[in-house]
Amino acid sequence: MNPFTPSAPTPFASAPGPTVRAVHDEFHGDLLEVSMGPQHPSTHGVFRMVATLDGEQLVKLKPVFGYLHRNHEKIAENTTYLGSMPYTDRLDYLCSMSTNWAYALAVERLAGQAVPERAQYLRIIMAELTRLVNHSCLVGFLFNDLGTSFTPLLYAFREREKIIDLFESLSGSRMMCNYQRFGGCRVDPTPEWLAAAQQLVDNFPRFLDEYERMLTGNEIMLARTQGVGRLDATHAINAGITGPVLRASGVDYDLRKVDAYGFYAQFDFRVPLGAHGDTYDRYMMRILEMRESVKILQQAFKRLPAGPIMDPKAKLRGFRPKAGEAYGRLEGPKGELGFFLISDGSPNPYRYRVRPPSLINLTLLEEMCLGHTIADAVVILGSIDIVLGEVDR
Amino acid sequence: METLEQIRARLLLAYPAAQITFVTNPGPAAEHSLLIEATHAVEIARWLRDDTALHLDYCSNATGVDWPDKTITDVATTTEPDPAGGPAKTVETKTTRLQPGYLEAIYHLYSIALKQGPVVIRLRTANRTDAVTLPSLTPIWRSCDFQEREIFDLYGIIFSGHPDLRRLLMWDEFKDHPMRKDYVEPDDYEWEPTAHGAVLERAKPHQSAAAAPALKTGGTP
Amino acid sequence: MLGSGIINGLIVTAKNFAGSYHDPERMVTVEYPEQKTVLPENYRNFPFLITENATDPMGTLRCVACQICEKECPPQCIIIEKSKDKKPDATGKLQLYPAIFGIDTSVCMSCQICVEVCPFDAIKMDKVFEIATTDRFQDLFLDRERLAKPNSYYHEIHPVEAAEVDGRLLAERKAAEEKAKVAAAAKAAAAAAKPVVTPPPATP
Amino acid sequence: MLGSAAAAMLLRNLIHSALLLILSWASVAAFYLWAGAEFAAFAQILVYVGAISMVVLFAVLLTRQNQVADVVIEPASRKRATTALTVGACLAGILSAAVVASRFPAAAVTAPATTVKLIGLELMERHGAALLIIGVILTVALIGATLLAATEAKRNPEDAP
Amino acid sequence: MHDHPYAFLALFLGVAIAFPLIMLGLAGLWVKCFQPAKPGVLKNATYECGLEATGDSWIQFKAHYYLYAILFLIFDVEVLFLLPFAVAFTSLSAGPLFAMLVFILLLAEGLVWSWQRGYLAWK
Amino acid sequence: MTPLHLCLLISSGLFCIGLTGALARSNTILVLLGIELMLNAANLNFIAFWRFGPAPSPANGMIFVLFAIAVAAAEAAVGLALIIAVYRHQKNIRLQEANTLRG
Amino acid sequence: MSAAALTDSFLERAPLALRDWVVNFLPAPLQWLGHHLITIIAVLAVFGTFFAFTTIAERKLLARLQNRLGPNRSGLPWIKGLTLFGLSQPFADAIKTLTKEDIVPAAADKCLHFLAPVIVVAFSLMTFAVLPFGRHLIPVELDAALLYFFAAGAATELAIFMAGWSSRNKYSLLAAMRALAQLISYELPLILSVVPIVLVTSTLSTQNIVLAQGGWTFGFLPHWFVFTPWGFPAFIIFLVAALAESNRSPFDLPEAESELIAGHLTEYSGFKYALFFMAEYFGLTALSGLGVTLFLGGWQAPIAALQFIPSYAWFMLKLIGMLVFFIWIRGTLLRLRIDQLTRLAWQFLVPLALLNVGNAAFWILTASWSGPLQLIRWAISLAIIVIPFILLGRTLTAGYAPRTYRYAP
Amino acid sequence: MSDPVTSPTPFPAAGNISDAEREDLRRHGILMTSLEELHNWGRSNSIWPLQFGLACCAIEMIAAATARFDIARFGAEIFRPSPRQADLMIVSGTVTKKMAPQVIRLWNQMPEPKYCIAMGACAISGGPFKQGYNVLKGIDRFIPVDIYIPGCPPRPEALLNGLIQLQKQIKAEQLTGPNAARFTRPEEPSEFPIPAYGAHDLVPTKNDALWAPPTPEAKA
Ligand code: SF4
Ligand code: SF4
Ligand code: SF4
Repeated sequence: MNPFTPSAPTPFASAPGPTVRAVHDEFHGDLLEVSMGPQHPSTHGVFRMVATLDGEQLVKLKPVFGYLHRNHEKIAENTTYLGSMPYTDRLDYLCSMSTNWAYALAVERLAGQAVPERAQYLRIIMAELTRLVNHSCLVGFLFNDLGTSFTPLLYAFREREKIIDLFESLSGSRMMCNYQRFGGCRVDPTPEWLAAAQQLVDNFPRFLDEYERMLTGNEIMLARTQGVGRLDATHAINAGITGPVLRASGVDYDLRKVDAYGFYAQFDFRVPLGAHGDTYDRYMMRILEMRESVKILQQAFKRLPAGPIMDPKAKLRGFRPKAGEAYGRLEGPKGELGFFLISDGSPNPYRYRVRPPSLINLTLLEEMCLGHTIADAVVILGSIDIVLGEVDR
Repeated sequence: METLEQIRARLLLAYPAAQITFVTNPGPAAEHSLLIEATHAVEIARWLRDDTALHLDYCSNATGVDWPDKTITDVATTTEPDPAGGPAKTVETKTTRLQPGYLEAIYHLYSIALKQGPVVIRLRTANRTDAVTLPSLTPIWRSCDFQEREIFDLYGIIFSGHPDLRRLLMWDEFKDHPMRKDYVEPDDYEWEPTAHGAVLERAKPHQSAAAAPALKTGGTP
Repeated sequence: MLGSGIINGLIVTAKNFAGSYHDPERMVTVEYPEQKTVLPENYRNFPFLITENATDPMGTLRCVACQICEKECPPQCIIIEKSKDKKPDATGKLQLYPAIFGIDTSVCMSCQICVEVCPFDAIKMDKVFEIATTDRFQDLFLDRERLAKPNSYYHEIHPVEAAEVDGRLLAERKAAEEKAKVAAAAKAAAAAAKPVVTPPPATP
Repeated sequence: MLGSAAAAMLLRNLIHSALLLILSWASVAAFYLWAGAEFAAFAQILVYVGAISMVVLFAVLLTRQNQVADVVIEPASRKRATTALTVGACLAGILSAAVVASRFPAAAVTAPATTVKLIGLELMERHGAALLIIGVILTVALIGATLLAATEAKRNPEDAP
Repeated sequence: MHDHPYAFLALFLGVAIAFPLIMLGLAGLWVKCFQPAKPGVLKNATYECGLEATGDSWIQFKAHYYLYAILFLIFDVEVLFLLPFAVAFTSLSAGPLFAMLVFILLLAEGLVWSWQRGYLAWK
Repeated sequence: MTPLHLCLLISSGLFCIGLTGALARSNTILVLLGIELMLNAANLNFIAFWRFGPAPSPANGMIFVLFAIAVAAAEAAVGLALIIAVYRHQKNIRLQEANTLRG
Repeated sequence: MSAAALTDSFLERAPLALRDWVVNFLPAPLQWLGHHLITIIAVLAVFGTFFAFTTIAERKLLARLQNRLGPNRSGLPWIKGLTLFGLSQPFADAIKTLTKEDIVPAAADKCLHFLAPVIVVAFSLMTFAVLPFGRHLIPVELDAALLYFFAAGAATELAIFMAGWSSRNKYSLLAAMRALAQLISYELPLILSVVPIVLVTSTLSTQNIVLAQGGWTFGFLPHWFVFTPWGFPAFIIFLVAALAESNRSPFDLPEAESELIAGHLTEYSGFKYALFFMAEYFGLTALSGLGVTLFLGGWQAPIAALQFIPSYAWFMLKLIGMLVFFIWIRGTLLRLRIDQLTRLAWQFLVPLALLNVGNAAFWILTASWSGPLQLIRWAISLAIIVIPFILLGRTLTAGYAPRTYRYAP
Repeated sequence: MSDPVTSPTPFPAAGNISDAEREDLRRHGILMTSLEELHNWGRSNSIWPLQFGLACCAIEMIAAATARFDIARFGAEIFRPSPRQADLMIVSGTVTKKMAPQVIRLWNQMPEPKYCIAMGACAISGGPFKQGYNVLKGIDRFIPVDIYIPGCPPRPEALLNGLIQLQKQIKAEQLTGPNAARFTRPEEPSEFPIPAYGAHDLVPTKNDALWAPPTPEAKA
């Protein structure tokens, strides 16, 4: 089902500037301009929202970016292609594996580099494990924003540690895996590693069940999230929102299906879709996607072929793709993660651009928050799932 | 999906006055693009979005690129008949000309409705100094909002028609556009024990005293 | 009914509470300074330089100051200055050695690229992470002396990898010796002079 | 009690005034306690400190805009203040003189043993009608006050942010 | 001085107030002896997430729950009558019981009324 | 002086302060609070006569105080609601200007 | 009293005897003063320590809920290698906060900023005065003790308002308003939940209420009010309201971290902050104590055979049980929004509490029913409360339900 | 302490007490030292960090608070969101120039005694991002740092290790005497100037009173 109808009115054709929703008002008071962030317990880093409040209600909300602008693109344009790989770890520091892959994907497109089958499978395994990490952490953080005293977050991190341990024993670092290379992967996992990973994946639904039992049916949770931060499909598409946030609004768009990059076409998994586009749907999208990821992982472990993990023609040093440009994108845990590269034939990319899902998913933050209370704004932000390393780069 | 040439043809039918150039991409990815002249950009973009066959309802990526001025050396070979009557001499005249630089905004368009794409369109400014205005595509695709602000911030392209064109990443008092190729970074490398290469150049003035102790720790065995 | 979801939540937390006393799956705390998690073989923190011989670390650095790692290091945190003279390396070839080799660990991003690009297996990743300090300038710039660690240490922290590397080096050395022998024989046959420089034995 | 009441009436800062008044109400309660009227004392605290104070604070916070311009300096209001002061002082003099001058029949030496139960019985058995009237008054007050406070205000255009 | 029935409460209040004061005094003493207070313009500036505080927070506040405050006030008074009634309940005759019933119903009606009008819903 | 005298003196003092405040201040909230103070003074008298007066009835004074408190509460609720209603139209809580109020 | 009471009488009276013994050393005219002062200081000392251990217990229990260990290595100064399981942690915190610099923001209302923590501690302490800790241990017996308790409790939220408003910080101001909203919403259900007990016991005195809960059916079914069809709902309402009154999760809106930084505490540092912290725990303990007194039989032993354990020990045990429950709640639940908070109070708790008053009245009026009528009495009584509970619960959660999801074709 | 030459070391190294210091100790008397010890014990066991994360390192900081590593064992799990109640600022992540004034302001708003840990390469020196135009090359250019924890990111254990070192440092602090701790000395500043946003860079780019690169003599 596609919500888009060709004759749909142009959303935000007029200036989508500051919109002050007419707040139903009994005692209108002075407006209070409150800054949430950059140092704030629930802006997930150094994000800042300038909220204008009427009582507890938001009448205006302006995001302010750049507090973590680390000049990633500029640095990458002064570094070799390989040298940027560890930097991509630090873009979305919760899911370095899929960011690595997105970059590798773009470079491989740029250079016309092939990737062996086993490496493709390994990439899918890593990406889906990363999705588990990201989504479980996100859900934990979301509940923190909802006001639990860390318990769900800590349970989530307990599970995350297990996956992180896997990453560490494979790639050497807990968070900054630096695992993908142009034309393959860096390390081949041992059979013990694969067995451990498989066991973890098999146990993961148990954790999810417990988690859902604890929180999904909780009345407070339902009341806090259902109907909060509605986002309708037309606006979401127009604002370039991607990933679980888009699918929560009911749009069937998952790059794993659409682009079928890697070997995703060979996997059997479903794409969950929401109907209301509210915070609860966004939360449930994550939970359901984790369940689907588990399915993908189990298939991948079963079918993982033997073979090399690097294309023999791949070059580590002295890598100079031909002049040209390429845009590579994949379905990151947060949405469409793209890399746009222009090569002029030199060892450094001429233009290196990251299409950050976190930043673009924030486009409609204000519209989603208006009319809600300040407490909801925090939750809505949490449900969008941003990571500042990627927002500001 | 239609090829880019077909799209271009249809576009030219719809907007005969518009200048639409086909830009080839020589790399293996072969993602070609359409260069669209600024005056018609908004209409063309709206057409691309609303056209039922294309339905490019989703602008994934908007980015800026800086192409600085280039000196291009043309070698013209002329054959001059030798006045002395000998064999005609080929004379190579080298003329250097300045190819003016420009700033470019590139948009990657996809269709979520029809699950197709990408169509890449690019807009170019006249130069890099004073004529850096391009029409904003935010009214067409809201997703360009932050991205165009970012391009404005980092490249200095002014998007006319953008609802809220402010710096996105740097502070408002900041004067430069740091992603341009000729941007000079602030000199704050006071201490750099491992300076070399490009860093060394910048760190040199500060190095003489500071880095010495670190370097001294080497020594021969 | 209203409240059932809340009671479910309470049951889950109660289970976890009870589990934290008897279930190692749930009680995952590692009491750090006393207990330590076993670092996996692949763990990496900062690079170190391999010396063949623990007694003469500076004399037996494997590094030949080719400066590849310096160039490839993404944040440019390695500094190398070539020596003026040459020393024989593990395979017996006369090589340059680094007169200055420094890594600024306050910049290093532990990316392991230097290790990957080094053609001589001279630089490897260390596992030490308890290096908090009060003095950034004195303690965090590691010079040659502090970077050099014997091969035996490498075997200790990365046994599998080190064995593989040593095997490869041994093969290479054998091949080199063979070649040298052939060359020497050829030379001897030709001139019958000039002694062969024997390499220092590598510490296992 | 008197001091805080007087200060409350004098202070410029409305919040301070309100808080001081709460203090003076609390001390009235203490006075009741001294007099042995336990139930009345706690009732006083509960209603005045716990509830009326809330409404007052809300009212102050909802209408803060003019608090700075609450003028005593303006000639008109200064005149008023002086008149009020004289009236108050005169009345105070007259009343205290009257009190001092009057003789009362001998007071009961011990406090009447009043338990809550007794109050309840008295209240219900003898003042049932009064109770009902109070009930009506309260309900009417409730409805009236909510209606008053909740009537839709016309939003002035310049209020828009 | 003699033992007044409520002297205990007065004393308790005194001690209860003195207790935090003494603790704060101790803290002040420590500051005086060992740890000079170092106030400063920057340090004593109002906190606002690390930014410079802008605007005044003492504004005219909009509170939807003013209606709740009124409700609360009225019901608080009701409780005031309810409590003595409750205490006397077991020894009351039917008439007063009926009076109280009417009293409570009257007020409950007020609650229902405001509920119906939507005043209890936060908008 | 008997305790009764003392009580009455205090209550008359309170009453006068309330009166002065109610008359002197131009802020309607304060006027209302002044009136509350006067009510309190009256309550004080109830208690005083109940406790120290002749031939006390066991609970009468107290019950009167209860009633008075109830009435005071109702008065405060309505009064403050009125002030707020006026304020909303007028953006002003000063007494003098309140009479210029129309719808 | 049973035979066991003979053995316990000494333990029961020991604290009183100790006090009287000390007071004897004072000159006669001052004895009453000493008598009171010793009581007060004893209350302060006991609950001061209790506070300290509550904080560490909370940290450890929360840690365990979250599969952690919690503070466990504070030990003691001067002695190395001792950890004491981290039990000395609160004292370390106390020393630290006592010696921390005290910052008063330049813009703040200095006077109120100073007064707020003092008042909040003072009044949360005051509520202890009427709690019967044991058979003979009650600081002061008041005829209107319950009313006193609520009156004293009302002042604490006022202090929170003062703290928030005087800080002149935006987050604090929002917190102050929330504190007011919370007070006006939950004071009422709290009091109303108690009225049934007053109806049944015909007294406002806490000690008498506890006495009314004495006795057992068959020697092991205690006559606590929580085991009656009107007492249990009242207890639940009381619990919810108590959580809200003491600003505990899920009602900790005034210091909602994820929205308002630290709410009204944002600008408090050093010991003033600790005072607020202390007051929160005092308030929580006092309310738990009241809950124990009213519903859980106060200091009464749960089983007749266990009466030999002194009554104050039972009180403390039940108190600890209540606190553990509160900590458990805190470790599990998420925070309500301010509108939901007021809605829960006014559209759910208040009507339910009012109905419950009627329920109790019914219970009294049918006290004479027995035999099969007794069962009918239970059934009616339960119906009076359960049906509205379900109906009101429906309206409260109308529109909220777990959903099922579809997948892309 | 950022300048190893001019400022005295913050605490005497253990087992390295000079005669003057010993004399000092005697003058203090046993009471003073035990007070000191009590004070230091309290503070070192109750370090409440500011809840404040900048970048990737912050995730590891959070991880240090989670079940696996449990910073609570040291009494340091009370992450306070308001600087007014915090004792320790863990600068965990990249300090950009846009963020630097905020970090410094937060530091200023913390009450004494306060400590600062620079966690990760970025906080120490700008780390991998030091070539960026918007990245501050070390937070110690503006505020004094007590402990540096290198790594990118440092493992949670490394943070715990840093915390233990900080505890040791606190335990060695003195209240009086020539080596008295920073917070006891009236002349030591407790707040630091906040740079302004300039047209190209922060103005000034560093706090000259606080930070100077090492000079050749420092090594000798
Ligand atoms: S690990 Fe990476 S950053 Fe560190 S020295 Fe090696 S190449 Fe450079
Ligand atoms: S470490 Fe390796 S790459 Fe680096 S200079 Fe030495 S030999 Fe060359
Ligand atoms: S040091 Fe490394 S991990 Fe830490 S913030 Fe910087 S880049 Fe991220």
